[in-house]
Amino acid sequence: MKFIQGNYYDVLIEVRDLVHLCYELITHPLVGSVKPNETPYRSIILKQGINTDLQSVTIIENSIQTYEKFERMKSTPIWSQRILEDFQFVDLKLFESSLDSISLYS
Amino acid sequence: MIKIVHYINQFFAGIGGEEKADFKPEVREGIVGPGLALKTAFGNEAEIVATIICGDSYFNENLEAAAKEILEMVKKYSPDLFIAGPAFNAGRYGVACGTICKEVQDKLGIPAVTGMYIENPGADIFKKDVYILSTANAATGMRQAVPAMAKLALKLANKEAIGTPYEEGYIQRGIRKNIFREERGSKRAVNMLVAKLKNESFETEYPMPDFDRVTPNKAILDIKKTKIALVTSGGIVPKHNPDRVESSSASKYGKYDISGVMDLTEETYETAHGGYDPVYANLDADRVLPVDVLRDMEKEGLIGELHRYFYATVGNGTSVANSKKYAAEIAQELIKDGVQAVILTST
Amino acid sequence: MVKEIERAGLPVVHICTIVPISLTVGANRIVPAVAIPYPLGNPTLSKEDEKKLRRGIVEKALKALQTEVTGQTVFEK
Amino acid sequence: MLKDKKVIIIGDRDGIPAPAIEECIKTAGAEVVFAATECFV
Amino acid sequence: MRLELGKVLIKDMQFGNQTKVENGTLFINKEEMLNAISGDDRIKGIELDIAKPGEETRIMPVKDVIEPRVKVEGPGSIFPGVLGKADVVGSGKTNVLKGAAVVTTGKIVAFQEGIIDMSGIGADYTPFSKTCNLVVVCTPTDKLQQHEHEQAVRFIGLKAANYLGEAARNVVPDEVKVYETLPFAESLKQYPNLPRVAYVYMLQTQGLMHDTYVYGVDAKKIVPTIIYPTEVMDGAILSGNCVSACDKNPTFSHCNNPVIEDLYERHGKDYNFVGVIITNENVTLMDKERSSNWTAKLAEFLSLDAVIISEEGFGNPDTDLMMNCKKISDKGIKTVLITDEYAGRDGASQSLADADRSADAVVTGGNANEVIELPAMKKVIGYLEPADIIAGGFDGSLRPDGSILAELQVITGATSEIGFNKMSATTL
Amino acid sequence: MDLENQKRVLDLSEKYGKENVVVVLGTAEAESAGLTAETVAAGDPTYAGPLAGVSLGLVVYHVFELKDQFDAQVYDDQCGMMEMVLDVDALNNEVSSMRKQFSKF
Repeated sequence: MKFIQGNYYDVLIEVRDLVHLCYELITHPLVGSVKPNETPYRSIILKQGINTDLQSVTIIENSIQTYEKFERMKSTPIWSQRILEDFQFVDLKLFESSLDSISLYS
Repeated sequence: MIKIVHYINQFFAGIGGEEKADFKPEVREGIVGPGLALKTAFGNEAEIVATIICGDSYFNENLEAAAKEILEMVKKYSPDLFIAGPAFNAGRYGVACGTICKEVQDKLGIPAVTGMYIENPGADIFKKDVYILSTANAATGMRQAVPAMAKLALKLANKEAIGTPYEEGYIQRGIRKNIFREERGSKRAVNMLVAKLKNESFETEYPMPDFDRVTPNKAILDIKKTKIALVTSGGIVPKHNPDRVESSSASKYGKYDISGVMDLTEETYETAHGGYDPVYANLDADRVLPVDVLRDMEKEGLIGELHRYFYATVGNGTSVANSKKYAAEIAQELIKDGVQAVILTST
Repeated sequence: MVKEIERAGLPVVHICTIVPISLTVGANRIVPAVAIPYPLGNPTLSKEDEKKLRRGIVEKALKALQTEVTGQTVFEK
Repeated sequence: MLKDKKVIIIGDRDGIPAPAIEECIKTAGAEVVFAATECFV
Repeated sequence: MRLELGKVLIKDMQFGNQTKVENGTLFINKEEMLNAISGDDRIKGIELDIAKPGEETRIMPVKDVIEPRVKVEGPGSIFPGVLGKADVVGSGKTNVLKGAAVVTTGKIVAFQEGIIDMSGIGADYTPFSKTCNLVVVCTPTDKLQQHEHEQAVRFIGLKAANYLGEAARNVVPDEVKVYETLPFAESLKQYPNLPRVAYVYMLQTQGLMHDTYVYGVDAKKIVPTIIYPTEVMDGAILSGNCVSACDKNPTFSHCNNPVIEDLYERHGKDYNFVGVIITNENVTLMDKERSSNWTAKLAEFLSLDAVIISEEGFGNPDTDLMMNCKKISDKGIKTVLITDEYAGRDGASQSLADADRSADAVVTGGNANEVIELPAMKKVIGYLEPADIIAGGFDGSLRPDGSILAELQVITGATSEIGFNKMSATTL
Repeated sequence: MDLENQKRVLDLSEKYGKENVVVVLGTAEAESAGLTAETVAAGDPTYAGPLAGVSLGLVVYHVFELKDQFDAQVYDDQCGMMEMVLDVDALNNEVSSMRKQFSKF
């Protein structure tokens, strides 16, 4: 479990670096329909592998591009505490849903 | 009446060909060269108040200064419309037309139009930003190009709605625009399905990004006599990055002499790539660009020769247009230097 | 990039980590590499072994250059 | 048609070059005032 | 499986003494209806309002839109596994209040989107400006957890549609349409020479506010499976997806899935429409791989010649869409995709987060990022303040005069990925 | 058409009078024959040269059109070979059509 002090983008970049060090994506970085220029929160699950996972690389690179596309249009606003909490909550719920899915086969 | 400033190169101004391509920007009151044809096409609706002439080499070699200078000239006339070219298949003229049109549009807020042959490198670079009328590949297409350009230009000046590339004749800009079609989406999908089943033609509404392919070149017959060059998109550069190749969104590439270099070491080379953890490449750049191994093989006579220069860009964030342009330039130089095969490494 | 060099008439071999990306960008002769931060190396190996590994990949690349291909071909590990 | 006219010849390196046309024109009683061979490629 | 769909055409909606249909008008007894749908102690109060086509009314933030239907004959009830038993539906007779809809609204989280304008330019983009809408506004009790809130509103909406649907039980429909799909073996015998096609129906299944239910089961817990098209018309698939307004499929759209309707149109003429494969859009890559493997396997199992694949949502489902497309194409089965685009406000960015060469026949519902200006409306049902923070809105979106400048994203159903609309996009 | 040559054509037609000047072409391709004919009769269609926007209206022929005017033996020696190779009809048509449209003399 690694907490990245920063925003959605910082998490994506950290994940990309991990992917390049042979970590494998378990969850899709763009999970959920909340757009990357809205929520400052993002949880992504990875697993250590032996070789670079090609699919993970493609997906994380595309995700970063998608993030950049949205951020170019309009950057993430400075939200009020109440909204931030809601974004946290949705991220948590999506994260829990990921954990649920993983526990199905591990 | 709509006031127009027209931009042309030294050739169309009747000043001369390649030998005069270093001609510096100059403004002339009224019409010069192809402006005559535009005048006929515009009739009484618009008037060319000034023509700016600039040599193609001058423009491309002094891109920023030339653009600035020309922008000032345009500003003086405060026109309603700016037209450049048409440039047909003249590459540097095309780049000049595209650059200056974009500048005029962005900085002065004046609508601009140019014309080019679809394979003109300027078309690829600027089609997103500027309306580029699709023309023939040579000046003999002037007669067809000018009326269409004039029509499109007038529409822009009058702020009329611009139709599709097919209707207006401009080069597809790659911009997605919402439209309403005759049938609802599900019906269109069923129609497409039936067409596909019957092997009839259909048109996808969203073409996938370019999957353009190139036919492979012939294999090397005698590798022992072959001059091989190294190219990398992994951003390997001499220590401290003398050319300032950018860590991402590369706007240039580096060309580095490795004659006498047997091994890339931590002290001498590093990576400028921003897309991956640079520690390993910085410790030993051979991990990205295998100079050490190729030198050994050169010594052992397993390859003919390692080319004395290697080329480096960073892959990530580089625009397709830029990377195409660099690669084309690099390839030309390599061929000129007698290189017969290339090893390209990417991270 | 690899495509433009090929288009200009030079046979080119692409050594890269992410084969699918290489396929997407249109390389014709593809040799898979080790990992992104070190496509032609492996820091966990000794210097000698690492160089041996690198030489192996380069040899495969040279072989690829000497092999006639008609379409995109991956020269597997 | 050509008699007593001043003729300008634009020959073509890949077609009929100017000197060849000039030879012909002379037999028609016209004066060649300029002859050039272009390369149209 | 054979379903007779009886359409009771509704042209007007009014509150009245008795809930009934008379001459194309749906009268609603407000008291009775409130009684029928309340009872959830998580909800403090429910208000009902009516919004009709052409009125200067804005509904926001919209959670779901549901069409009132009633099972007149045959097994099961509407919304099986949720309001009734999990009986297999899709046969017999079902009546529909065509032209009426229930719209639920609520501020479940602070950044909610979903706008339906009943007139003006915004009305052109949403299919739900053409229906008479009974709007249900629920006020939650204090400190109600968001997922509890979401669930409560979802159920109240279904109950409301169910209640109104009952009004059509004993009405002779204005129009009856029969849809029939035979068991697979019989269907092959019926049209031995026609190519076999199916519909691959992708459902958003990612977690809170991103879920879809099949017979009451959270669809992220299913593996891809085959269902009869008519099951969908009886409410077998329900939406719990209320994030992406423009390209989610509200329950209304599931029941009226236009791909199913249009595939039936040419069934038996140009092809044999053998059934629907439902699949999900999951959060983990392994799930994505598994589900796409299964859809491709089922497509092969049914010896299909071609499929239409529809997507739901944005971003990671692009990966599911491309995986499905590629794996099905690799089996030699032809594919047509329906998606929408996020090409940026200027339309110049890459539209999808994934791409594959095999995706050579794509229908698009348009660019969700295109900006639109929605005029002020006289009446707002729901809450106007979220305009600033809804997806696709931005600082200053909501102007002092009540008009809204926002991306098409905010409009419910604007870029439908099951092809509900005529909107599309083209390359300029 | 070559910019230098355009200039010469312009100068010579002023010197001798446009009505006295005839241009004879030896062009191999119909398209370039037409363009050259158009240049000297109607003005430079590429608008790059001195004849841009200048309609001289000169009379212009392709050399093949004038076959009858020449000594047969000389013509045969000089042009006979190319006459067999090139598309004479297309060339003659192209040039004569330009002449009919734009020549003023």
